[in-house]
Amino acid sequence: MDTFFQQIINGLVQGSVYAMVALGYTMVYGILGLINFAHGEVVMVGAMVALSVIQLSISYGLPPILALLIGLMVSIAACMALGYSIERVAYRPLRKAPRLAPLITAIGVSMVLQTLAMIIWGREYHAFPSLLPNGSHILFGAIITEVQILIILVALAMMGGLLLLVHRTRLGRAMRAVAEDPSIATLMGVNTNSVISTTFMLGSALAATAGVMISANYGIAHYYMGSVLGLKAFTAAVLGGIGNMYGAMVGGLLLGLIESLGAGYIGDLSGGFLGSHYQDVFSFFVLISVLIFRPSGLLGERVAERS
Amino acid sequence: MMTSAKPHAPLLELSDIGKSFGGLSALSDISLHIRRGEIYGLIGPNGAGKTTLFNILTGLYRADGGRFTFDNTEYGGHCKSHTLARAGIARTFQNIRLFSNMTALENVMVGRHLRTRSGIWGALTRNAATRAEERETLQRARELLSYVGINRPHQTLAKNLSYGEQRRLEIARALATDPKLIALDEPVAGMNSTETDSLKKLLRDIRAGGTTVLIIEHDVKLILSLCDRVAVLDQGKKIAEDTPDQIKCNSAVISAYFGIEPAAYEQNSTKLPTARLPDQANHDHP
Amino acid sequence: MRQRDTWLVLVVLAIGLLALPFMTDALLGRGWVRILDFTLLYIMLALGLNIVVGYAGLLDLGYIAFFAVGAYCYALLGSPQLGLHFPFWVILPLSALLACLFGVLLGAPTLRLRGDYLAIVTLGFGEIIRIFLNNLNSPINITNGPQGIGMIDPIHLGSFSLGSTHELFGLTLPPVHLHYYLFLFFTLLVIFVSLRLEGSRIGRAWMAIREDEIAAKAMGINTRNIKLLAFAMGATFGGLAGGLFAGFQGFVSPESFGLAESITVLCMVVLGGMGNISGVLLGCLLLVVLPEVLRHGSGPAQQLLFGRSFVDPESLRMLLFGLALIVVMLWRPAGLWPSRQHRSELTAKDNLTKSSRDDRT
Amino acid sequence: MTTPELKSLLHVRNLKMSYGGIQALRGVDLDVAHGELIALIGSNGAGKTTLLKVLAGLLQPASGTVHYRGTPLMHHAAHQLVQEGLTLVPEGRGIFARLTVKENLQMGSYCRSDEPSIDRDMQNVYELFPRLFERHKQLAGTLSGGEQQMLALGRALMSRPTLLMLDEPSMGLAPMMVTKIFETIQEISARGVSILLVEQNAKLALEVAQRGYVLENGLITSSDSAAKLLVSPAVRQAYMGS
Repeated sequence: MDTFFQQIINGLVQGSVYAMVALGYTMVYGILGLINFAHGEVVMVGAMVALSVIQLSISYGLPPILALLIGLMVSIAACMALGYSIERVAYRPLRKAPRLAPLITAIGVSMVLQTLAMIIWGREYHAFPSLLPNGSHILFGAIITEVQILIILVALAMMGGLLLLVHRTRLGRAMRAVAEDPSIATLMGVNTNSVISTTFMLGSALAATAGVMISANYGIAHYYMGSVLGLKAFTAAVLGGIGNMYGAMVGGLLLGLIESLGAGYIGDLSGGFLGSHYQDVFSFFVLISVLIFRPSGLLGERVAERS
Repeated sequence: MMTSAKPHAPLLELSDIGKSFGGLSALSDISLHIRRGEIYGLIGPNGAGKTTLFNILTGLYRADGGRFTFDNTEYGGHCKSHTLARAGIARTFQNIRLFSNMTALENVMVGRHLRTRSGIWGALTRNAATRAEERETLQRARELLSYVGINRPHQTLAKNLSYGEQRRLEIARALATDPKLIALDEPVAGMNSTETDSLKKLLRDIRAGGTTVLIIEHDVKLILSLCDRVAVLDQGKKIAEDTPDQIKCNSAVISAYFGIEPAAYEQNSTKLPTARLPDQANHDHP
Repeated sequence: MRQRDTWLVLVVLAIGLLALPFMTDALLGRGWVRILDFTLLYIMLALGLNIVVGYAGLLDLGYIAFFAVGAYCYALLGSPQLGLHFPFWVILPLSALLACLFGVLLGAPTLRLRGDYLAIVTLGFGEIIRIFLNNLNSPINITNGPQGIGMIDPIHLGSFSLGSTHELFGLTLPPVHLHYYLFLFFTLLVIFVSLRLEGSRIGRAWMAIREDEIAAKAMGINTRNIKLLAFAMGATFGGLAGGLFAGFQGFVSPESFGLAESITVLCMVVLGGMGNISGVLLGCLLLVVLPEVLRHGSGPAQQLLFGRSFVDPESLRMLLFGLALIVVMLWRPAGLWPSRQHRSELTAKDNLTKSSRDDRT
Repeated sequence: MTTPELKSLLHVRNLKMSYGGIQALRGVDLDVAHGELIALIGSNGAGKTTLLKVLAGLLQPASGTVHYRGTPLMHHAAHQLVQEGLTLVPEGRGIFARLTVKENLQMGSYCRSDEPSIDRDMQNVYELFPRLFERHKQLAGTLSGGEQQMLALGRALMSRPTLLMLDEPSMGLAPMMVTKIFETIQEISARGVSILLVEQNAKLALEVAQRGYVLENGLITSSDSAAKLLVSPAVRQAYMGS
C-alpha cells in the first residue's frame, strides 16, 4: 500500500511541474493558435541561469535560502526577457505565414538555445545545490521531502496567482478577450501585440520557476533537460485540451500521476512483460485513447466545423 | 443522367428539419419541397437560418430532427457529405471556399473525383483506362470552365482569379460532380450589377441544362427576378413559400424582411417599375 | 526542338549522377560519398513525408517511426538476431509493406483529430515505437534493446554482394559506391511515384483536402480514406528507406530513430518547400550537406579568423543550423522553393498558348 | 488638402478600398456632425461593413481622407481610435462569449482609468438594460441574440464614445427586440452621442435618423434628410432593383 501513496506523491510533484510548463504552452496556443516548441528550452534556461546565480551567490557567502530566492528571481527575469524576444523575433513576423513556418522557426530557436546552453554550461550534468532543509516526513507510509512539499506549495501558489490574474484583473480580461477574438479586442482599445508579449512573458516566468523546481527536486541540471520536459508538458496540455488553462493544470497533474503509477504498476499490469521503462508508452497510450474519444482533450471545447 | 421523372415531381423534400446550437434554436420544423428543373430561392434576413439549412442539406451539420427525401431516396437527419454529393447534391459556399493554391483547372478536376475511379495503381502505371479517364476529366473541366465564362488561362491559381471569377469557378467545380441539384449560397454577394446579370444568365442556362437550382440570397431583387418559387425564412422558421409575385405581396415577408408595413409598401409599390414581369412569366409557364 | 533539349538535359543529368560518386571520391574523399548515400536515404524519407505533410496537409511529427519499422524489419529478417537470413528482394518489400501497415494502424484512429492534435499523437506514436525498440529485449529478446542489432547481412542482389569491393569495367567500386547506385535507383523510383501521384486523381484529392477539407468533402471526396492512403503511401516510402538503411549500415539501434530525426526530415520538407518535389530535394541537399560543411569547415574557419578555436565544431554546427532555420523561414515563409504559387504565375502566359494548343487537338 | 468644416465630427472624402480582387469602396464621401444620428443604408454587399471597418481602423483604405474632430485619422491603429472616442459595434455583435456579461462591460471601459465614473456608467448601462444586470454573472455566450445585442451596445457605451458606429444592430433579432434596440439607440442619441447607424432595414433606420446615405456598390448614390429618403424611390430601388 505504501508504494501506492509513494507513487501518488511522486506523481503530484512531477505533475505540478508539468502543469506549470503546460500552462505556458496552453496560454500561447490559446492566444495565437501556435505550438511554442521552444518553450521547453525556456525551462532549461531558467534552471541553468538559476544554477549559475545560486553558485555565484553562495560563493559570496549569502545564506542558502537567500541565494535560492535571488537565483529564482534572476532566472524568472531572464526567462521573461527570453520569452519576449522569442515572440518578437521568431513568431510575430510570421503571423500571416503558412502554418508550419513558425513551427520551423520554433525548432530553430530550440536548437540555438540548446546549443548556446551547451557552449555556456557544458555537456555535463550539474549538481543543483540543495539549499533547503533536507528533512522529510512520513505520510500514509510514504516519504515526502520538504523540497517536494515546497514544490507543490509554490506550484499551487503560482497557478492560483495566474488564475487570479487571468480572471480578476484588467490584463487578464484583455488576455481572454484577445484569445477569443483579437479584432474585437482591438475595438475595445486593447493593444493585442502587447497582450501577446505579456502572455509569452507570463508563460516564461512559470517555465523558469518550473525549471528551478525540477532541478531542485532531482538535484540535477543539464542543457538537454528542456526537450523531454517540454515534450511531456506539451502532451499534458493536449491531454487537458490545449488552449484551456484548467485543462493544462488537470492534464499536467494527471500525466504526472499516470507516469508514476504507470512506472510503479506497469510490470504487474502486464504480468511482468513490460518493465517500468514503458512509463512513457503508457502516458502516450493514455493520451491517444483520450483523444480518440474526446478529440479536443479532456476540457477542450468542441470546435464545430464552420462553413 | 436524368431519371425519367415528371418535370414537376419533387426532387427534394424537407420535412420538419430542426437544429439548435447550444440551446439557441436556429431552425425549427422546416418543411419545403423543390421540384425538378426549377430555380428555387431561399431568402430571409441575416441570421434567419438559411446557411444552417444549407449545411444540413449538404451533410456538414447534423439535424436535430426531421428528415429529407432527395431523388426518391430518404435520408435521416444526418448523412455524410460525400454520400450526398454522390447522390447528386453539389454546393457552393457563402465565403468562397476554393482550393486556393490549385489551378482553376485542377479545382474543377477535383469536382470530377466523384465520377471517376482510378486509384493508386492507375496513377502509377497510367494504364489505358486511367489515361482515358484523365483525358475525359480534363476535357470536361475545360468545357465547364468556358461554360461558366472563365476565359483566363486555366492554369491560373484559384486565389489569383478575380472575385467574380472565383464565384464562377466554384459553380464550375460544383457542376463537375454532375449534380441533380446545385445549391448556391449567396452567389452574387460582392458582385457588381454586370457580374450579377451574367451570373443570372448562367443560372438560367444551368437550369435549362436540366439541373435544379437552389439559391440562398440576401439580395431579394435577384431572387424575385430569377426564381420560379421562393421560400422565406425568418427566425429559423419558414414564413412563406410561393411564387415571386405572391411573395412580393406577402405581408409577413415584407415586415420581416424590409421592416416596411404592408400599407406603405402597397402605396409605393405602384411606382415600382414592372419591367421584369414578362421575363418571369416565361419561367412560370413554360 | 524542345523535346531534343529535354533529352539533352536528361542525358547530361544521368551522366552527372552516375559519375557523382567518383567525382566526390576524388575531390572530397570517401567520407563524402557516404554522405551522398545518406542524402539519398533522406530524400526518400522526405518525399514520403512530403506526401503526408506537403500534399495532404497532415502534420506528422513521428514520421521516423516508419523508417524505424522498415529498418528493424530488415534487421530482424536478415541477421543472426533471430537467425533468419531472407534474401534482399524478400525483406525489402516486406519492410515497406510492414511500414505501410503501421501507417494505416496509426492513421485509422487519429484522422478525426484536428491539425495540432494530430501532431502530438503522431509524435507520441513515434516515441512509442522507439521505446518499444529500446525495451523489447526482455523478457524475450527481440530487438536487443539499446544495444541494437548488428551483423545485418549486407545487401545481396543475387550473388552480387554490395558489402564488398568489386572491379567492374575497369572501375573499382567500393561498397559506398555500390550502395549509391542502388539508392539512386530507389530514389528515382520514389521520385517517379511521387510525380505520378502528384498529377493523378488521388494527388488532386490530397491537395484538395490540404487546401480546404470541408470543400473537399462537399465535392464528394471520402476524406477519411484519402487521408489514410496518404499515411500509407508516406509510411511505405519510410519503410523502404529504413530497409535500405539497415542493409547499408549493417547495424540498427533505437537512437537513430528519435524525435530529432523526425524533426530533421520535417525541416527538409518545410524548408525546401512543402508539396514541391524539387523543393524537397533542395531541402534535403541543404540540410544534409550544410551541417557536414559546418562540421568540417567551422574548426578551420575559426582557426583562420581568430587563430584559435572558441567553440567546438559540433556545437557551432548546431548553432548555425538553428539560426539558418530561423533566418530562412523569416525570409521565405513558404520555403525556399515553394510549390507552384510562383511557378504558375511565371509561366501563366506559356500555359495560355499551351492550353489553347491542347484545346485545338 | 481640404480643410474639413469645423462643425463636422467625422469628415470622409473620396475613400477607396479594395480587397480580394473586389473594389469594395469606390470613393465614398460622408459627414457626421456633432450629435447627429446618421443612417447608412444599402443592400448586402454594398460596402457598408467595409466602410465601418475602415473608419474603425480595422482595414487600411487604399486612398482618400478621413478627418475626425478636424484631425486626419489615417494610419491610426484601431486600438488607439477607441481612446479618441470612436467606437464600433461590429456586425454580428462580437461579444466575448467566454467572458461574463460584467466582464464584457468592463472590456468596454478598457481604455479608461477613472474608476468612480466607470462604476457610474456601468450602473447606467444596467438601468438602460435591466436584463443585463439580472445576468451579469452569466457567460455572455449563454445570452439570447437580443440580449447579446444589448450587451454589445452597453459595452460600447462603457467606452464613453463621441461617435458610435453600429453595424446592423437589428440583424437576426425578433421584431420586439428590434423595437427595443432602436428605442435605445434613440435614447443614446438623445444623450448627445453622435451615431453612424448601418442598417439593412431601411425603414427602421430612417425613422430614427436625422439624415441618411444610400450606399450602392461602394458608392454613395443619394444622401438627404431621413424623412425625404424614407419616401424616395431611390431607397427602394437600391433594395428591390430597378
